[in-house]
Amino acid sequence: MPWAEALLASKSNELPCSQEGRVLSYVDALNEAMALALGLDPNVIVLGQGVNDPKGMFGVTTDLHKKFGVERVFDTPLSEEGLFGVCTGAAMNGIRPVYLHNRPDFLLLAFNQIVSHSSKFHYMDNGETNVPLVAWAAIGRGWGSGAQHSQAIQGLLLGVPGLKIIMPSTPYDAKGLMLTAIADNNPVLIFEHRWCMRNKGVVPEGIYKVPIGEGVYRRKGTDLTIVGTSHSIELATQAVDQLNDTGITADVIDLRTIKPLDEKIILESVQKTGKILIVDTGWEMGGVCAEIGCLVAEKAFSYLKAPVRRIGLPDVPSPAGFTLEQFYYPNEENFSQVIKEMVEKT
Amino acid sequence: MPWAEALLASKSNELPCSQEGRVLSYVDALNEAMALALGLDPNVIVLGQGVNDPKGMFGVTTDLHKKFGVERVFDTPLSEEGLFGVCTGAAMNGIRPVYLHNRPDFLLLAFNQIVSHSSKFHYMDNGETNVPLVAWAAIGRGWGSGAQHSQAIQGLLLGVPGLKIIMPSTPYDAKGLMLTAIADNNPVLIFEHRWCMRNKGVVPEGIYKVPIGEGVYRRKGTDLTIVGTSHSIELATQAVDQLNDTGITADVIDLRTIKPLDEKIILESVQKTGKILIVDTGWEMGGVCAEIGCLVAEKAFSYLKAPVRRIGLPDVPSPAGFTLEQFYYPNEENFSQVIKEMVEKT
Amino acid sequence: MAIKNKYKGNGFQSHENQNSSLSKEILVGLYRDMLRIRRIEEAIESRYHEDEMKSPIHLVMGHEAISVGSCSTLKIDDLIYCGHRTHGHYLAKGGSLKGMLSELYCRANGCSGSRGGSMHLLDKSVGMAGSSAIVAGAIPIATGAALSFQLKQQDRVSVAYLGDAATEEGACWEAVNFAALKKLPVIFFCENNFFSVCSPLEVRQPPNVEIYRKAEGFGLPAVQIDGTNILDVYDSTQEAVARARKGDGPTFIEALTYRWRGHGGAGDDSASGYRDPEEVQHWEQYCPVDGFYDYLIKMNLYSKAEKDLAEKEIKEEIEEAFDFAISSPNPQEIDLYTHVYSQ
Amino acid sequence: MAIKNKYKGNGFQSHENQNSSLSKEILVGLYRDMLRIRRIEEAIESRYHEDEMKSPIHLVMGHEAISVGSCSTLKIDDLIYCGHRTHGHYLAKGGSLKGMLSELYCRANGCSGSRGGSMHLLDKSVGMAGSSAIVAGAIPIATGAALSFQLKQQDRVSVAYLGDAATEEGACWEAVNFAALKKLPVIFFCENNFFSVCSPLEVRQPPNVEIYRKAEGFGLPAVQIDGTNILDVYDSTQEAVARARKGDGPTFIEALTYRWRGHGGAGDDSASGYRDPEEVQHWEQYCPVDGFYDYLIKMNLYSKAEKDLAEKEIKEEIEEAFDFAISSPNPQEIDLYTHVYSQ
Ligand SMILES: Cc1ncc(C[n+]2csc(CCOP(=O)(O)OP(=O)(O)O)c2C)c(N)n1
Ligand SMILES: Cc1ncc(C[n+]2csc(CCOP(=O)(O)OP(=O)(O)O)c2C)c(N)n1
Ligand SMILES: [Mg+2]
Ligand SMILES: [Mg+2]
Repeated sequence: MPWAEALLASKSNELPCSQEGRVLSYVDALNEAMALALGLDPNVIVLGQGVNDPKGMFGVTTDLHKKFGVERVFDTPLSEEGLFGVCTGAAMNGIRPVYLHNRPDFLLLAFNQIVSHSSKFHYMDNGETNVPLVAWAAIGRGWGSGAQHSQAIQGLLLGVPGLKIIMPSTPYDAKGLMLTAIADNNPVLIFEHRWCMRNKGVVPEGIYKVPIGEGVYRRKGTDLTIVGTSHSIELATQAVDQLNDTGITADVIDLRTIKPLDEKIILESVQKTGKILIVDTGWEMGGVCAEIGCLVAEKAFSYLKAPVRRIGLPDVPSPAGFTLEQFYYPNEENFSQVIKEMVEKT
Repeated sequence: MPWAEALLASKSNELPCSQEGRVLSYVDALNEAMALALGLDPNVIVLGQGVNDPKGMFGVTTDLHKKFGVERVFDTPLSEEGLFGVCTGAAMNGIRPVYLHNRPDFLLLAFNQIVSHSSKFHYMDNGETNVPLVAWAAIGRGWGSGAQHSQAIQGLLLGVPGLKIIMPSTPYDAKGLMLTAIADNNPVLIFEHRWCMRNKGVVPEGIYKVPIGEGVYRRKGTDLTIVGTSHSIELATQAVDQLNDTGITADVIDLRTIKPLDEKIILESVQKTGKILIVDTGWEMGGVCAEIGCLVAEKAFSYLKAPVRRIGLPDVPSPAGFTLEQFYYPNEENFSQVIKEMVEKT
Repeated sequence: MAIKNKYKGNGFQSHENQNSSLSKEILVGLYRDMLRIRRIEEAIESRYHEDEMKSPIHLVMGHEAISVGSCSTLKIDDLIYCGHRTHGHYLAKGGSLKGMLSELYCRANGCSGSRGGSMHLLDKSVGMAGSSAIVAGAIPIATGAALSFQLKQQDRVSVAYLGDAATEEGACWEAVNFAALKKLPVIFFCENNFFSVCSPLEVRQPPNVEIYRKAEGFGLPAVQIDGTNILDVYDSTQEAVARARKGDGPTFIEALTYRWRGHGGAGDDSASGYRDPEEVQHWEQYCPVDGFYDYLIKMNLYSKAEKDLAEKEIKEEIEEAFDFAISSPNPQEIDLYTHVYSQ
Repeated sequence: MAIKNKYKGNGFQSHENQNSSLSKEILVGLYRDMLRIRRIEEAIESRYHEDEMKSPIHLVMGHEAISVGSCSTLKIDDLIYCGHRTHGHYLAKGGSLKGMLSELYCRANGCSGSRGGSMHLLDKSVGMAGSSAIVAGAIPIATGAALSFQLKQQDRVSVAYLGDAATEEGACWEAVNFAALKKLPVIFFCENNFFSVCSPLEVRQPPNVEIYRKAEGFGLPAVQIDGTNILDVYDSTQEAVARARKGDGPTFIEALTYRWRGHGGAGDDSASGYRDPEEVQHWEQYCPVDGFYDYLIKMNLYSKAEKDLAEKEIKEEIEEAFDFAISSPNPQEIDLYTHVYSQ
C-alpha cells in the first residue's frame, strides 16, 4: 500500500507540539493535510457537497480540485446515505475516500451505512474487508444554526463498535489527525467544531502523524482533572488559565479522540487529583461525558475524592435565536464556576 | 381529544402488579393494548411492514386489521425514513400512529427523521406542534441475527432531547406502557426484546396506565442495587433469586423507561445499598449503563461504597454464529459472578 | 462561460395577448402579493449587514411567482411545508410579517418564539404548517399531513415545496411512492433553480434527466412549467389541487426558476465564480414580478397609479413591521427549557 | 383468490425452437450450475429441521436462472454484492460450497468465520464481494466498488442484486442517480418476485408502476426480462456488462421471477394465507431448471444420461460438503474479539 509505506518511511512520528515554527490557520492545516494525502497516494479522493466550489467547505478543500483534478476532488449529489455507502464500497476496494459534510446533522441521514455497514464489514467479513474511509463534518454553532444545524452527535456514535471518532482542537492536531485518519484502515469520523476552525497555531510542514486514541495534557496541575475535546477543552483551558491568580491548577487533558478512548491518561490523572470534570460539546445525557464519568467511577473509584461533574448541553434541542443560545451553551464563566466549586468543596 | 378523555375517565391508573388474575402472553398483551387503543380513538393507526400479514409482527398485530380495517391497520413499503416522516406529519395533524418494525436496526435508516424532525418539531415550533407517535421495534437475538439484525440501539438515542424511550420486561408493563405511549403527545420509542416476548404474566383487562419515567422494584434487598430494563433486568432478577441461598439480597429495579430516566428510584436505592450494578442489552460503551453510572457518580457519590459496575455488550459487533453468540451475550452466570464479587469486596 | 441552464419558459410572452380566466381582482391580487414579497426581501437584504438579524436568510428573489401562484390556489386550512427557503411561501400563505421579522430578530414573539429562526418559519393559523432546514426533511412530513386528511376524510390538500437538490435525497422518492400508492392529497412542488448552494445541477444529476420524469416513473401525474410565469404556476397548481380534492391523488410539479441572490445571505455572489453573472442577468429579464406587471398593463387591468399606491402601502407595512420586531423583547432564560416535551 | 401477479414471460417458449448463439458447452454448463444450486438448496431445506444450521436461510428456488445467467457473463474479478438472499449468487459466482455450509453450521472455517451467517456469505477469491442483511444496504456499496474500478481505470464491473422491495428504499435511487451521473460500470439487477416477506407488491407500490421504468426516469438504460428464462437473463446481462466495460455506464435490469418457498426457512408457507398456493403452482410450471432442461433436450444438446451423471456428481459433492461442515470446529471465545478493527 503506497500510503502506509510512505507514512512509515517518513521519519516523523509524534512530533512534540512546540511553540516555535510556522503558524497556520486551522483551516489551512486541514487543507494542507488533504493536499499531502492526495499527493502521496493516488487512491485518496476528497468528495462532498461543494468541496470544489469557491467556498471550498469553509476553505478546508479550497483549490484541491485544481491541483489534483475533479476526478479525485469532486462535488456530490446530496444523497448522504447513498454516498456514504458509495464511499464504503470504494474503500472496500482500495480507495481512501475523505467525505466532507458541512454539518454532523447531515450524517444522521447516513446512520444506516455508518452503523450497520461501514463499521461492521471488517468484522462481518471475517477480517477480509477493510474500510479505510474518513467522514468529516463541522459542528455548527451560532447565527441561528438551530436545532437541525448545530447538533454535536458524537455521543450517538460512541457505542458503535468498529468506528474511530476524532475531535481535534488545535491546527496541529487537526492536520496530524487528518493524516493519521486517512492512513487508518478503518472508518474514521472527524468532528470539527466551527469555533475551533478560527484558531491559528504552529503546524509543522510535511507529513506527521498524531496517533488516534491518545490524549495530551494541555495544562498540568493538582486540584482536579478536566478532560474533553474540541471547543469544550479549549474553553476549559481558558477558564483554568483565568483561575491562575486564585492558585487553582488543573490537569487539562485534550483527548483528541473519543473512540478509542485513552483510558490510561484519564485514570492516571484522576489517580493524582482525585477529582474530575468532564466537558463535551454535545448533550450531557448519554454522551461522551456519561461514558467517561462512568469509566472513572468503575476504574478509579478508590481515587475519587468528590463527585464527578460534567459540563455539556442540557437535554434540550439547540434554539435558533441569539439570546436563547447564550443560555444554552456553557461559557467560560460557567466553567470557572464549576471548577471553583469542585476545588473548594473538599 | 377523545383519547386523553377516555384515559382519564377510566378509573384505573397505576394498577398494582398483583400475582392474581388473568395470565396473558407478552405478545397478546401488546395486541390487546393496540386493540384497545384502536377501539377507543379513531385517530389511532397501526402500520409497519407486514402488520396485517399472517405473521402479524410476531403476533403483536395479528388480526387487528380484521377488526379495525386496512385503512387503519396497514402494511407499508420499506422506506423507513420516509414512513417515519409520514408518521410524524400525520401525528402533527391529529393522528396517533403506532409504527412497528421487526428490528431496531431498521430505525437506523430513519435517524434523520427521528433525531432532527420528530423529536424536535414541538420545540422548533414553539410548542404549537405535537408529535404523538409511537415507534416500536423488537431487539433480535440468536439464530444468526448477526451484526445487522440484533442491535440494541437504545444507547444511541438516549441523548436526543424530546424523545421518550420505553423498554418493558413484563406483559403487564408491555400493555400498560403501550397504552400510555399511545396517549402521550410526544414521540415515544418502544424497544421490546425478542426474548421477553416469550414471557407470560398477569395482565388486567381493559385500559390501565403505566407511567413513563417510573421504575419499579422487582426485588428488595440490602447488599447492592441492580438497575436496568428489559431482558437484562430479567436475567439479573433470575441471578439474584439463584443467589438467595447464599444470603445475598439486592434491590432489583426495572426502570421500564430509559428516557426520561427515573433518577429518584436509582438514587434512593444506592443511598441505601452503596453499590450499583447497571445492566443493559446494548453496548456498554456510551450507552445506558454509562449514563446511569455517571449519574450515580455525580449525584450519589457520597453514598457509594464500591466502584460502579456495568454489564452490557462488549465493544464488538454481534457475531452471527451460535457459539460466538454464547461468548458475546452475558448470561445468568456472568451476572451471578459479578454480583458475588461486588458483595464480597467490601 | 456560456449560459449553461437554458431558459425553457417564455416569461409572460406565453400569455402576452391572452385573456386569463381569472378575475381582475384576483390577477391584481397576485401581482400585489408578489410585489410585497419582493419588497420585504429587499428590506431584509438592505438591513442584513447591520448584523441584528442573527439568523441565516435564504432570499427568494426570482421565485416569487411560485410562492404566490401556488398558494393562491389553496384554502386557509390547506397546509404547506417548506425547506430552508421559507420566506416566500410563508408570506404567500398569509403568514404574519411581524411574526417573521421578530423571528429573524430573535425576539420572544417571533413566529416560532426564537427557537426556529428563518429556516423554521411557521404560522399555523394560516396553514403555513412547518419547515425543515434538512433538505427533503419536510417532504415526508407533508405527505403525512395528507395521510391525516385522508384518514379523517377532510377536504384538504397539503403541499411540499422542495428544491432540485431535494430530489437527490432518497426520502423524497420514498414519500412520492407512498403518496402515489395511497392516492394522498399532496402536491410535490419542486422549485428547480438549477443550483444547490454553489453546485450546479449537472454535477448532481445526469444530463438530459428531467426531474418531473422521475416522478412520472413513480406513477404520478407530473408536469414541468415555467416558474417565472405566475399564470402557469397558478393553473398547474389549481389542476393539481382539484385532482387531490377529487381523491385522485398526488401531483408532481417541476417549476423552472432561478435564484437571483446567493444561496444564503444578502447580495448576489456570482462574482465568486460558481456561476456566470451573465446568467443571473439573463434570468433577471424574466422577472416574475415585473413581467406580470407589464402583462397587466398591456391587458388594461392595472395602472401605474395603482402600483404606486401599492408600493406606498407595502412600504408602510414593512416599516411598521421592522419597528415592531426591533422593539420586541428578547426571550428569557426560562424559555429555553419550555416545549422540550409536550404535556 | 385469483392469480394476482400475472406471469409476464414465456418460460422457454421464447427460445423453444431457436438456436442460441452460445456453445453447447456453455449451455450445458448453465444448466448444470442451476441444477447444482437447486440440489444444494433442497439439501439445506431437508436438513434445516435438525436445527443444527442455526442461521436464517432465504432459499432461492425459482430464482436460479438469475444467479447463473447473470454471473456467467462476469469474469472472476468482476464483483457482486447481494442482499439477504445470497445462496444462489454466491454459488453461481463460484463461492466455495464447503465455506458456505460451514458458515450455515456456524463453524470457525465458515466463509465468513461464523461472524456473518447465511445473510453475509462472501468468497472474495471469486468476486463474491459482500452482502448486507439490510434491504438495499449493498446497493450503494456495489456502486462504490464500481467507482473504485473507474478511478483505478480497471476493466471490471460490479453487480448489485436487489429485490423488488429494495426499490422502496431511497438509498437505492441515490445510488442509481450517482451511478448514472458518473457513468459507473455497475449493473443494478432487480429480482422482482412480487413479494417482500409476506407483503405483495401491490401494497407497496402503486398499480401499473413498473420498477424498470423508474430507473429509466433516472437516466439509465433499463429493461424488464423474464427471470425464469436463463437465456434472456444471460443476454441482457451480457449487454449490460458490455456497456459497462465500454465506459457507457450503468444498466438496470428487472427480472420477473417468483420465490417458491417462504421468505425465510424451509418449505412453502402459502398455507398461512398471504398468497395463493395455486399461484405458487402456477409459477412452478415455469421452473427455470426443468424448463431449460427440456429446451436442451429438444435442441439435442443434452441427454438423460448426462443429466443422471450430473445429478450423481452433485449429490456426492453435496454430501462431502455437509460432512466437511459438520465435522469442522466451532469458533473459540478469542475469535469474538478479533477483526473489530483492521490494523
Ligand atoms: C440533508 C442536507 N444536506 C445538506 C444540507 C445543506 N444545504 C442546505 S440548503 C442546500 C441546497 C439545497 O438546494 P435545493 O434543494 O435545490 O434548494 P435551493 O437552495 O436551491 O432553494 C444544502 C445542500 C442540508 N441542509 N441538508
Ligand atoms: C431496511 C430493512 N427493512 C426491513 C428488513 C426486513 N426484511 C428482510 S428481507 C425483506 C424482504 C425484502 O424483499 P425483497 O427486497 O423483495 O427481496 P426478496 O426477499 O423478495 O428476495 C425484509 C422486508 C430489512 N432486512 N431491512
Ligand atoms: Mg436549487
Ligand atoms: Mg421480493
